Amino acid sequence: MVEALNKALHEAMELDDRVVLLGEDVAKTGGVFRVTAGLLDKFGDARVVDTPLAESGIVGTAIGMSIYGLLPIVEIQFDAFVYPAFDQIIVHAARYAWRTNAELPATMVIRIPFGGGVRAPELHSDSPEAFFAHAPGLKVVCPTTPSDARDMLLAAIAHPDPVIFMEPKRIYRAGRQEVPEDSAVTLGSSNGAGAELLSTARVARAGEDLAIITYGATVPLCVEAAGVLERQRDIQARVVDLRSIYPLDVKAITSSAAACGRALVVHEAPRTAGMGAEISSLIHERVMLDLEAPVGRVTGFDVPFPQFANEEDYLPSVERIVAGANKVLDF
Amino acid sequence: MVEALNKALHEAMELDDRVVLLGEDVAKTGGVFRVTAGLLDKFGDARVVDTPLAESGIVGTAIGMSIYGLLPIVEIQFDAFVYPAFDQIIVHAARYAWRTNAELPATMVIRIPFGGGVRAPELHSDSPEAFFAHAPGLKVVCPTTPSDARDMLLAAIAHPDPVIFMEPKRIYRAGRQEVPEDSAVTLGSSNGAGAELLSTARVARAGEDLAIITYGATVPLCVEAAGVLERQRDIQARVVDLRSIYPLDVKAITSSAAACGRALVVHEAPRTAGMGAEISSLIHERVMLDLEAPVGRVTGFDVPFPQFANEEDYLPSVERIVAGANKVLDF
Amino acid sequence: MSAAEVLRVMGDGKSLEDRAVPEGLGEKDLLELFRWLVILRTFDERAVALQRQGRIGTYPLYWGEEGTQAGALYACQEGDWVFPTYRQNSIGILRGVPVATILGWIRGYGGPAGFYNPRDYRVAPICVPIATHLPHAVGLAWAAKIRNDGTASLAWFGDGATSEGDFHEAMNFASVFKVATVFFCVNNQWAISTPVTRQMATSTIAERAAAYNMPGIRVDGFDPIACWKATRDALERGRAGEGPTLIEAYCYRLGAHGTADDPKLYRDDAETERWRPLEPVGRMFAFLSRLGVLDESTAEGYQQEAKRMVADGVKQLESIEQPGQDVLFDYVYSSGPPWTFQEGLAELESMSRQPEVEPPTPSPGPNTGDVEFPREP
Amino acid sequence: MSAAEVLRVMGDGKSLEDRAVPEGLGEKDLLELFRWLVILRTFDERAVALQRQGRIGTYPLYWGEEGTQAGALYACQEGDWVFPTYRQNSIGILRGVPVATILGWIRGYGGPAGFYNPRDYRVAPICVPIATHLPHAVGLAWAAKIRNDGTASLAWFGDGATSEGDFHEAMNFASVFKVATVFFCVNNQWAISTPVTRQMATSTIAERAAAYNMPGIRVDGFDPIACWKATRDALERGRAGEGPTLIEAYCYRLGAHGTADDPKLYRDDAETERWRPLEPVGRMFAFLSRLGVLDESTAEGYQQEAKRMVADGVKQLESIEQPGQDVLFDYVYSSGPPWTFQEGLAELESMSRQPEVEPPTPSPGPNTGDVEFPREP
Ligand SMILES: Cc1ncc(C[n+]2csc(CCOP(=O)(O)OP(=O)(O)O)c2C)c(N)n1
Ligand SMILES: Cc1ncc(C[n+]2csc(CCOP(=O)(O)OP(=O)(O)O)c2C)c(N)n1
Ligand SMILES: [Mg+2]
Ligand SMILES: [Mg+2]
Repeated sequence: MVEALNKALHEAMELDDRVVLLGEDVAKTGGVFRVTAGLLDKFGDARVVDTPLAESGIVGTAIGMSIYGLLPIVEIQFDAFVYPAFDQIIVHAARYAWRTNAELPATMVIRIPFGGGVRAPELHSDSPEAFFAHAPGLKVVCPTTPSDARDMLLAAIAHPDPVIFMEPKRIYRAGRQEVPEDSAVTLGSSNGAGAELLSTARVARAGEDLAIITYGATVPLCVEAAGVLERQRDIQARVVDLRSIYPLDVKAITSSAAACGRALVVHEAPRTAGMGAEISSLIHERVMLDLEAPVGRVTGFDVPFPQFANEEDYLPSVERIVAGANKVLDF
Repeated sequence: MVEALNKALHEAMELDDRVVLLGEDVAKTGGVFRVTAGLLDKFGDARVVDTPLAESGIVGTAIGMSIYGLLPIVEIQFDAFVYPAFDQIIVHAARYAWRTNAELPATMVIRIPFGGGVRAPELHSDSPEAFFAHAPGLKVVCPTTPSDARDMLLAAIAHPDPVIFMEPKRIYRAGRQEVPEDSAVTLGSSNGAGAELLSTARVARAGEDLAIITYGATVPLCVEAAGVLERQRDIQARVVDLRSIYPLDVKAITSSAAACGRALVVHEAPRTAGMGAEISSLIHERVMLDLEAPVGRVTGFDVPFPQFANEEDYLPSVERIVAGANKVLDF
Repeated sequence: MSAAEVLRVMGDGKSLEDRAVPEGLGEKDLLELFRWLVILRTFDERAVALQRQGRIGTYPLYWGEEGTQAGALYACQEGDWVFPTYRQNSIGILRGVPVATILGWIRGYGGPAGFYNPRDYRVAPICVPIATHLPHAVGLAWAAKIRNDGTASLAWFGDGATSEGDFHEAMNFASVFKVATVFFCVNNQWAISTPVTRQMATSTIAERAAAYNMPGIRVDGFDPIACWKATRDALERGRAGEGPTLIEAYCYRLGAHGTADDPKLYRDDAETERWRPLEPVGRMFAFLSRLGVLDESTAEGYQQEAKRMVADGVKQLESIEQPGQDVLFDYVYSSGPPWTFQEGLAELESMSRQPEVEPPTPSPGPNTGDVEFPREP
Repeated sequence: MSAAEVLRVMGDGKSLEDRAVPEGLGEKDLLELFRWLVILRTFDERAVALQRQGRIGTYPLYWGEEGTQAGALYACQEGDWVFPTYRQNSIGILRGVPVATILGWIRGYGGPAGFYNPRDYRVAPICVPIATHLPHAVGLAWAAKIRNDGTASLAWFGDGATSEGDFHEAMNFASVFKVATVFFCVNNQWAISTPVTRQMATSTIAERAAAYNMPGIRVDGFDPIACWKATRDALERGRAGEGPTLIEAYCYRLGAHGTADDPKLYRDDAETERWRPLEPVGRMFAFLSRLGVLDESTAEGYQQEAKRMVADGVKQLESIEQPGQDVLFDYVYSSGPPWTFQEGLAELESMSRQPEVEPPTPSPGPNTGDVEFPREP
């Protein structure tokens, strides 16, 4: 996925000289995850900028650049370090269109490598996506495959509204082979070819017995769990990779749940007021009569992400997903 | 309610000289809502402090005071101005116990007047409670009656863990008559008489046909809506005033929903990933078979709180609550 | 000039002597600048009256601070962007924003009845949360620098705002990237009830520029010409690639924090009265009269014109209908509404519409800062 | 002393000459301070080795910065609180925190295997997010001032940390309320790959103290005695009620940012090598030898003792079991677990437990900053 993201950035910066990159250690080293590698050399230090260490300042100045008419892409180094910028994101990036009769949205992409599973120190493994989904005015998306990563990043850059671009860092290095070919995404237009990627879910595995709804690093785990369910009890689970966290693809979610009659939501973030709650509510509200069982949730716990020796205890595992699925199936 | 809160602060500061008050304009003027009136004169400017205008600094220094052993109470002037302090709250206040083997929790109360309905300028009407409910390590509570306001504030001050104390500013001036008598709340002990107030719901109106679950300024509206339902269609709605937003009183919620067979959740905050989603999920997960209809939600919309001329369009009204109830009843 | 020294051009006709009008400000400019002052003053006084009549909401008056606004703006080129706070709420009218739109905003209207397109006027939306607009001003000038087009930015903010982290981060970014931003601090010595002496340990705000290797200039905030001069110099510096400047316009908040605030609770009227004679409108009139540039009847003409302008705006405001329910949803995204909005609007449209509640008639009394709080009966 | 001048006591035996040992630091103190340096150095080198062996996680080494840590801590009274970052990860062992607990933390252990009770040692938890601990240090000293008990606080932070808003807010609160906090900035000239010259427009960090009317002192960060002296003076000032002090310990980050970082990507090894001879341990040994205070065998003795201490800690660490699943829930609240925890734990206990995955063997290669990133095969 890292290569795909890097490729998308190269393409976007080539295509449109309004695109600029800001962040901590993004230029000289190409970012702590190397997503921005090579861009400084190619596009120069006016457009690829190592900023001072100040997240609110980074997002805040990016908003100013956006007002001017540039297309800033911000990298937040790690998930929990987005919190100092929370105010600028919630209060300004999210509300600039609203304050300007939609004439001057704070067009920008905020890239956030997120989630656990990489044995990182404290505060390098948070999953803050629900905070952004609850803050009106943002688009929140999360790719899972390298192909989606590239296309969605290009679509996000082309999107007029601010996009929180969640990157599941645990699968950064997965699936290198799939680096996608060029597509027809055009920058500077909301009708770019990739726009629908920013609001529609994808079926990661077909099935008619149970809908497993998830996003990010848990998608491959859910696919694996689906394999276990098939082997163990001949259940065909459909895995829905949401891609868009806000807005949710309510049609894909409810139709999958209704078609299967049973649904399970999986994510890493803490359970209470997480995306699982929203998805579960949407399903019950709309298709309860089609359900054979309440929607299940397999999520992180309502605790701080643990020190990494215990992160496997926190993270939804294939076993926990299978257990959650069995609970729904055996209701 | 203002008088009740003010009374509680007087009592707490009298009882325990570790209690200190920090905030913008809390001392000389007694706060923009007068909740801290009279405290400067009585307890002096070492304990009642007008701070510089810096929310992160206020919460951050309060954490330091708490480490020392004081009991700081912070006032955030208006809801949306808590966002600059979000990082300190999420990353430090919420995780200090976790980082110290629960030996040194960041004991403190953060008071936040919140919500709309007072015709205030932009960013003076937000409902940020779900952000805090999703951030592990905090208690989040919200009183609705003057009596609860006093008792819960005293209990919050006595509570060892950090408490986000949401004050529904729209009903600040309601119910003056009910100012409560002294109770036996003791500071500095987690077993104070009021502790259970911080985790249990209250039945604001009895009924067996529909459970309306809510908190804060919408509680009286739900009670009013229940009156309408009684008059219009002889329905007895039970109104559950949550008081505790985290943790939710799952027993009160699910038993009310199960007893009535129908439930509706009401809050002002935007819908997506709000508390309504969590409550709806909890009910479906646990007592779906007892339900005659999916749980309904009447909430704010997924938009920035509007400019105040249109705030009545945003806020759940009695009419919208009744309509939401009818939808659940007529399912 | 030491950090504590204050740049001043206009005397007060008594102990403070007049200085030479700085180069670049001809007679026409002086008159135009005065005309701007009059427009701002007229708007401000009318807005207070409208608030008292319950026709607009809580209003953050700026009586006395007209010079910090007009002086600084007059120094800008048309293409320069300015970033106002609630205290510079009507600065836009000097760049062509309709008076009715500003009044609409204060009346609590959203959508085009209360907001404008900032690009049309190079005036950012009025910023309510303290200091958060400062990084925007920096980002804008930084972008202009990347594009090498000579656009500068100017942001107003208060003494209280300097305590926020965003002030620091903005000042730091601006100085590291040497962008053409003017940080225009209106030190009116009060942040609601908190005096500037409790806000910081330095005796001036200007000296804080040292932390950013940035010039810090102190001017008399009641002197529009001094404000112009400092801003003009700062903009030139910025455009020459020499980076940002911090200007401290030292003055005094002569009015309440807003129409809901009662300063008697926290400060002495006598102190306010000592500062009042220095207010810019009367003082500039006297100064220009001493120079022989302005006479009573010209000033009167300006006033009539300003009154008409504001009166027309008020009339226009009254002709504007309260925005419909769709205003909640219409402008949140520029990329088209998500399905959640369609459902929300449908829910709303099935309700009987609540008529707009008029802003409550304010009663003097308990201090409620930003909000005209509905009183219990 | 000008802001750019650097306080230094120890020479380098070549061009930098020795100065007089400051008053208050007797021979016993000098030896003890040196002993502390040796302990820190020993821990640091052992930790790097443990990381290379995959026995602990990513480790933020501090090789060369021992003087900024030991010197400052030695100036504190036992009751003073110190606030470390990840870079001062093992400072606690000089106050009695078990070596195994520090190593446990770096191994990714939570609960008592990785955390301690700060009150027992007046050492705050190791702070990972940049600059966020600075207001805590201020609040602590402020509380002590309210209680009038003479406790001071000291916080370490890096050059990069000065860019964060929390740095500014903490400095401002400290100066407004005149609290006894020492802001000890270790200017090692790098924030991961970003040089201090891109972090700020001033040429020193010390001069930024002016914005808070606070003294800003520059010391040689490779000189533990200078660090001691500046800190001791600052603490005395603070205790005398004269407020906070900013100390800039000017040095250089001789090692990588952490064990996952490859500085070759962004800086020239030759520069690093120019600074290396100034590192504190060898330099203090030579200095004390020149003074006749320390000889080879005493130093050797310290080293043996430190090695034993660390080795014992490692042994203890190896005897500690990985925390059980309950560690996720056990310490989040001190008021008893909410029902959500009981349900979570029950869910977890019904699973077969995953054995701990060993930290991956690090491969030199792409720069991954804070994280030892699992490589694809
Ligand atoms: C982040 C934030 N915190 C608090 C407030 C509430 N508030 C509004 S104005 C004000 C005082 C501002 O003082 P100053 O910066 O000096 O500007 P002035 O009002 O004097 O123009 C405060 C605290 C706010 N608007 N934003
Ligand atoms: C709020 C926050 N943002 C980003 C990071 C990631 N990060 C860890 S260390 C570091 C550089 C810190 O540099 P400096 O303050 O100079 O301290 P040093 O590492 O040199 O000791 C960064 C950016 C973080 N830990 N916290
Ligand atoms: Mg002010
Ligand atoms: Mg550094």
